[in-house]
Amino acid sequence: MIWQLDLSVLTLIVLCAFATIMVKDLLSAAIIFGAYSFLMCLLWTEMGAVDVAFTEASVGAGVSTVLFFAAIYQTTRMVRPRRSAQWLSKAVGLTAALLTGLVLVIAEKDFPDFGNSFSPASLHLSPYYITQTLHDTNVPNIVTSVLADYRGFDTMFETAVIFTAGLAVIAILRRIKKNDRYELPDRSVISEGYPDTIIRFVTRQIVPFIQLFALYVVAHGHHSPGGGFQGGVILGASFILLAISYDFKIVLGIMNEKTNILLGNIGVLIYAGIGFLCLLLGANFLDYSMLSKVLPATDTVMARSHGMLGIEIGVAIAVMAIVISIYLNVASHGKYDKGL
Amino acid sequence: MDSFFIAIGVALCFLILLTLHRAIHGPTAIDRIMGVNVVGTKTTILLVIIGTIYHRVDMFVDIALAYALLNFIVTIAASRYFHHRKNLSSRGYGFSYRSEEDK
Amino acid sequence: MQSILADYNYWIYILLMMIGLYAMLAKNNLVKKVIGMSIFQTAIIVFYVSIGAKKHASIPIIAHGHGAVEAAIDVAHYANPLPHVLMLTAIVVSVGTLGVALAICLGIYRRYNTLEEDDIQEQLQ
Amino acid sequence: MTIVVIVLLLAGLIFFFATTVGILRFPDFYARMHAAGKGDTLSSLLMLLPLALYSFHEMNMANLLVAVKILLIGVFIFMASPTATHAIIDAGYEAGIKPWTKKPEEESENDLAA
Repeated sequence: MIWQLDLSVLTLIVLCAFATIMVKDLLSAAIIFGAYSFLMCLLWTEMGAVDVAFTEASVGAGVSTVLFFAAIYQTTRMVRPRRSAQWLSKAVGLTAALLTGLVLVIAEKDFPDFGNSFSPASLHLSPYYITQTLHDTNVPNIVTSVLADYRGFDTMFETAVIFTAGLAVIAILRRIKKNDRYELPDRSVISEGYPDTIIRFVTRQIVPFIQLFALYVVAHGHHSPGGGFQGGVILGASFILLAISYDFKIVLGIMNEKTNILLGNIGVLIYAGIGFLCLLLGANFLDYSMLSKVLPATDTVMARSHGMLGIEIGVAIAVMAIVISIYLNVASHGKYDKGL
Repeated sequence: MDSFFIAIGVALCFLILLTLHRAIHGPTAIDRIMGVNVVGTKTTILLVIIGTIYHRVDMFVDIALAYALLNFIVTIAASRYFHHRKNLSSRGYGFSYRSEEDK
Repeated sequence: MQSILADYNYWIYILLMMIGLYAMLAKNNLVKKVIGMSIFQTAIIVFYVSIGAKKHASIPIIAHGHGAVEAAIDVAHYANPLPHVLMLTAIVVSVGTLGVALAICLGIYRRYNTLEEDDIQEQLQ
Repeated sequence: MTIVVIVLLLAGLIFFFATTVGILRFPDFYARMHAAGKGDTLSSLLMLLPLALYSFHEMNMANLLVAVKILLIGVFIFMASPTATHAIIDAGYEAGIKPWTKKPEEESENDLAA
């Protein structure tokens, strides 16, 4: 942690949060929320949580703010105060917020100091992870090894949660007309979309770099911040950029509904399949050390590293498919005809 | 040298504060988009500076690279909104422009 | 100064939580409520990551120069990785919850043609 | 080399400051965008260059890679930032913002008539 930056960034964050809530226009609120997410990423980096910062960077810049824009585009920008009893709702909200704050301030007295190396949270489990990760798994990034190996079961269900969220969005929004179900767009015709050559050209140049970078992030997650979640979100964001600046239909041509659901399934299946493979080889579920029997020229330590890589790839595929699917549904109001 | 980098970082934070004034108070939504775009660029620089302070730039540079690549998705998406809905500031409630725009 | 520094992160997380809770309860617009929910989520993430921070600690990636792998690893030299792991997945899951929440907002708008809470209640009665 | 790093960083900071002053003080949206688009791109390059130089203080392959990556950030900012500026100005034009003129409108019309 760097306390000078800590103080300044936190102050900026509170400013942004206040402004987001107080501004009288939904589009402006979403824009300021984008700045809020930038500052959040700075805060994580400054506290040393690089993987969290990477996730926030890819999610905040690539997906969540754009989702807000898409939703506002499909609905309305207006905000209207309550017609009746406005003071009542304000009073209820303020009382609840103040009570929560009071309880938390009282509880805050017992917290360990910020930056204390001997706080109870840092004493029990994490020293083992920090000292043993190189010995056990040969992966220097402790966050990746804990995410994919020590707590792999947890992460599997997180992936399942994201998959369920994608299914829920489709179930809520999707409207299928009879005639558009099998009508695939003609890829050579680019009709609608951003009618601007400059933006299209730059997008065409930059999207391959984004996708290449995303693959690098997935593959290099063992040695630097990154991993399946971040890489998947960046891959999804590249398709979102294509949908915004080129054409909605062109993304539908590459990643249509069927492909999306299939890829989401495949991602979760890769994860669970590696787990079951370990089970078949006689180890516990998701205990990758037994994979050395199948993988050529690996000992039990390197097998764990390779198993993690497989899992990260599964997570990346699932997250990419679900992010694209959520965006396509929200941006087109479930009709898949035209979007933001 | 480290304290110099920290000073640069704090100065950039101060400049972000000034830019946020435009992002928060900006008369129109487009001024806000501009403010957020500038905050994004400063964030990219600050990430590299924080990496330099930690002496582990090789670990932080990926995050900054991600921002450099993804930062303009937000801007493009926000300005794309104005191609479809050409009103600059939200007018009074009850003005329905869905019917006129959709068809 | 020392006491401010020791508690500043916790104060901010309490403040952010209050802002988010107020927005979720008092705002009339559904998208504003969703934004409040996101702020509430980030407040919790601030809390977790602050607990894992250590003074004079580096990032939780072991520096492995050539030949330095076998050197003893000092626990106090690396930040606590466990909260980072939990919060990393929380952020990605928050995209999922955000998508579902916005989808529900869009569904409500499709049916009632408004995003304001009192209008919806009026039409429900 | 340290002096070069310090000088370039300070120069970048000054340009950032100028950008911010421009964003805050210019009278209308297009003028502000002018300051934001150009100043931001130049000053980010001015700050990334010394940071790359500083990370390359020890000559080896890993440091070279980091320096190249930092310069790559500069390249992408050079591609993305002007495009973003263009998109915002386009949006402002589409939304119908009138450019600011120094004189009040009726006066300039009189000028044209005369």
